[in-house]
Amino acid sequence: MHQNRTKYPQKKAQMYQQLQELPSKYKVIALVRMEKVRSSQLLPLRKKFKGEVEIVSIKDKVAQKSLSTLKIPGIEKLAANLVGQCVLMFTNMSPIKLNILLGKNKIMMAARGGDKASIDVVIKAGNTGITPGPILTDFKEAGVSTKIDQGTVWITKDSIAAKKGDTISGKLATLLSKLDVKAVEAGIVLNSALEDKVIYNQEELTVDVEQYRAAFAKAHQEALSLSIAIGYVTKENVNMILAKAAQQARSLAIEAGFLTDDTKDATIQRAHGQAKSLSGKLKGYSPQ
Amino acid sequence: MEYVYAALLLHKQKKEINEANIANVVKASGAEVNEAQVKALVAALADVNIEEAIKAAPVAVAAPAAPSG
Amino acid sequence: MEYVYAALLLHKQKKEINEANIANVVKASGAEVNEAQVKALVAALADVNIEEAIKAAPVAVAAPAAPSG
Amino acid sequence: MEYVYAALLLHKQKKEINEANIANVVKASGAEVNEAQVKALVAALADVNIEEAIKAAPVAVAAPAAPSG
Amino acid sequence: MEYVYAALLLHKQKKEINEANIANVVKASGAEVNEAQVKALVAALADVNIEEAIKAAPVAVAAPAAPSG
Amino acid sequence: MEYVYAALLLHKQKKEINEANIANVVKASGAEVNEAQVKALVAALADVNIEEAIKAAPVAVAAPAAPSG
Amino acid sequence: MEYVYAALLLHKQKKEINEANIANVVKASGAEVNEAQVKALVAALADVNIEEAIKAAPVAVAAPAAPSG
Repeated sequence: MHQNRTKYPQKKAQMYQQLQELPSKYKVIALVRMEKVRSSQLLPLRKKFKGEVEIVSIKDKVAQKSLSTLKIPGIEKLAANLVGQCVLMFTNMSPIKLNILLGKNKIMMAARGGDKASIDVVIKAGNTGITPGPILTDFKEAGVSTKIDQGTVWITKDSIAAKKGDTISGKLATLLSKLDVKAVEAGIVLNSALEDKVIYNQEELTVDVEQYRAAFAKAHQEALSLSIAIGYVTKENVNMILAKAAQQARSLAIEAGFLTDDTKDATIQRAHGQAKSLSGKLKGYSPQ
Repeated sequence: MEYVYAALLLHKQKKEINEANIANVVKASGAEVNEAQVKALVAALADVNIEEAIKAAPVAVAAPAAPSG
Repeated sequence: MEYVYAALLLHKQKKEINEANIANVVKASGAEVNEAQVKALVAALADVNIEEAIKAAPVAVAAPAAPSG
Repeated sequence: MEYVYAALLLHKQKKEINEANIANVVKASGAEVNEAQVKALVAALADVNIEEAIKAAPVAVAAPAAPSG
Repeated sequence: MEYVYAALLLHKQKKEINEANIANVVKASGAEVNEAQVKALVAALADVNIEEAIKAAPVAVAAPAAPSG
Repeated sequence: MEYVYAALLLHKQKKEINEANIANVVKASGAEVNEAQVKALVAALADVNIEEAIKAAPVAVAAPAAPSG
Repeated sequence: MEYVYAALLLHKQKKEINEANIANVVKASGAEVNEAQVKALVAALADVNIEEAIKAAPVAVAAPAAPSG
C-alpha cells in the first residue's frame, strides 16, 4: 500500500536515532497518548523537568520501528500501546512519581468547542480592545453586558460566561480565545510505562495522593493516641499526657466531691448543675 | 432548689427519697419545711431517673482556646 | 458529693456552713457522718464565694468537629 | 490535688486505695501527710467508680469567680 | 497502609524515605514486602509533605464521654 | 501513666522531679519500678513547663474513628 | 515517637510486639536503638488493647482559656 520511500525524511531519521539511544540512558520509558494532549502543553513541562525527564513527541510508526530493534525486555508491550501521535518520556524517577508530578503541573488552556470548563469562567470588566461588530451578539449570548466607548467594546462588569463543568460551545470558545480567557485545565496522564521489565498500565500508575496524606495523618494520630493511652512519654506527647493526667485528677476529685484548690469551684458548679439538670426534668415542680 | 439538694443528698446516700426524709434533711439545715414543696418534689421525682439526670448535667469545659502554636 | 449537696442546701437557706450544720444535715439523711470529710469540706469552702461559683454558667460541650479528611 | 494524684497512682497499679497506701505514697514524695485530707479523700472515693470518673468530660482549671491569690 | 508507619519511622529518624529503606523496615518487621505498595507510597511523597500531613489532625472539643452505665 | 502521676505529685509538692524521686514514689505505691520508663519521663519533662501543661484546657483531637465504647 | 511507629507497624502486620522485634524494626531504619526506650514502650504496652487505644481521641493541649472576669 505504502509507496516505498527512497529517502527517510531527515526529521524522522533523527527521531529514529534518538529512540535508539534514549532507552539505554534512562530506567523508565513512559508513554502519553497525544489525542488528549496539545503540543503547547509540552513546552512548560520540558522546562520544568529539564535534566530529569526527556520528552520526545513522535509518530507511532517511527517509534514502533525504532523501539522494536532494541533488546529491552518488555519494550514490545509498550510499543503496542503506541497509537497516532505520541509523547515518550524518559526518566530515572519512578513512573508513578512522574505521573503525580505531571498531575501537579496542570496548566490552563484555551477551551475548544465541546470542552468542559474546569473553573467558573470569568470575563473581567474592562476594555477588550475589540472593535464593535457581530461579536456584540456573541457577548450578548454569553450573558456579558457591554458598552461601546471610543471605538472599542468594553465589558461593564465581571461576568461568569460558563460555570465549572459546563460544556463550552464553539462560539463561546471562539469568544474566550479572542479575550484570551483560558477555561480548561489540562494535565498530562501517563498511559503506560516500562520500568525494569515491568509494564505499568494507566490504573497502576495512578496513586490517590490524598489517600496517602490522610493515611499519614491517621497513622500519626494512632501513634499519638496509643502513646497517650499507655502513658509512654515522648517529646511530642509529654504536654498532652500531663494535661490528661491532670485532667483525670480533676475529674476524679469533682466526681468524688473531694474539694481541692484547683477544683473547688468546678465541684460546686457540678453539684449545682446536677440539681439544675434534675429539676429541669421534673414535671409540675419548680424549685424556688 | 434546697429541696432538690436534699433529694440529691438522699440519692447519693442511697436513702429513699420520700416526704419524711426530705423534710428531715431540710429541717436539719435549720429551715422551715414547706410541706407542699416537698410533696410536689417527691411526686415529680417518681418519673425521673435521677442517676441519668445528674450525669446529663453540663460540665464546665474550657472554651476551646486558639491553639498556641 | 453528698457533703457538697449539704453545703449547697445550707447556703441556699442562708445558714452558716460550719461543721456542726453540715454534720446535722448529713445525719438527718440517715447516713453516718465522716468527720474528716466534713472538716475538709468546711476548710476548703472557707475562701469560696458559693454564690459566684454556682452562677458561673458551665459552658456547653461542643460536639467534635467532623474530621476533615 | 496531691492526694488525688496518689490515689490515681494506686489505682493505676491496681493497689488498694486506703489511708495507709495514700499516706505512704505522699510521704515518699518527701511531703508531710495531712491525715485529715487522706481520710476525707478515701471516704469520698469509697463509692466512686474511678475508671468512669476519670473518663468524664474535661474540666477547665480557669475559675473566673475565685481569685486564687 | 502499614507501610505508612515505616515511612513515619524513617521520617522521624531523618532517614531518606526511598523504596529500599521502606522495604528494609517492613522486612525487619517480619512481613513480606509488596514492591508495588512501596513504590506507590514513595511516589506519593512527591506530593505529600509528611510534616504537614501529620500536623493536619483536626482539633475538636472533647465530647463528654458517654456514660457507659 | 503511673509515672506521670508520680511526677505530678512531686510537682504539686514542689519537689524536684528526678529519677530517684519518681522511683521512690512509685515504689511506695507497692509497684515495681521500670527504670527505663522513669528515665524516659524525666528526659521528656526536662523542657516542659508543667504548670502550664496541666492548666492547659485539654482539647480532644477528633478521633480517627468513632470510639466504640 | 519512632518506637511507637515501630510498634504499630508490628501490630498492623500482626507480629508480636516485643523488645527484639521493635529493636529490629528501628535498626532496619538505620537508626541506633535505645534499649531503655524499647523496654519502656514494651512495658507500657503490656495489658493494653492496642486496637482500642489507637481509636481513643488523644487529648491535645490548647492554651488555657482566658479568664472571663
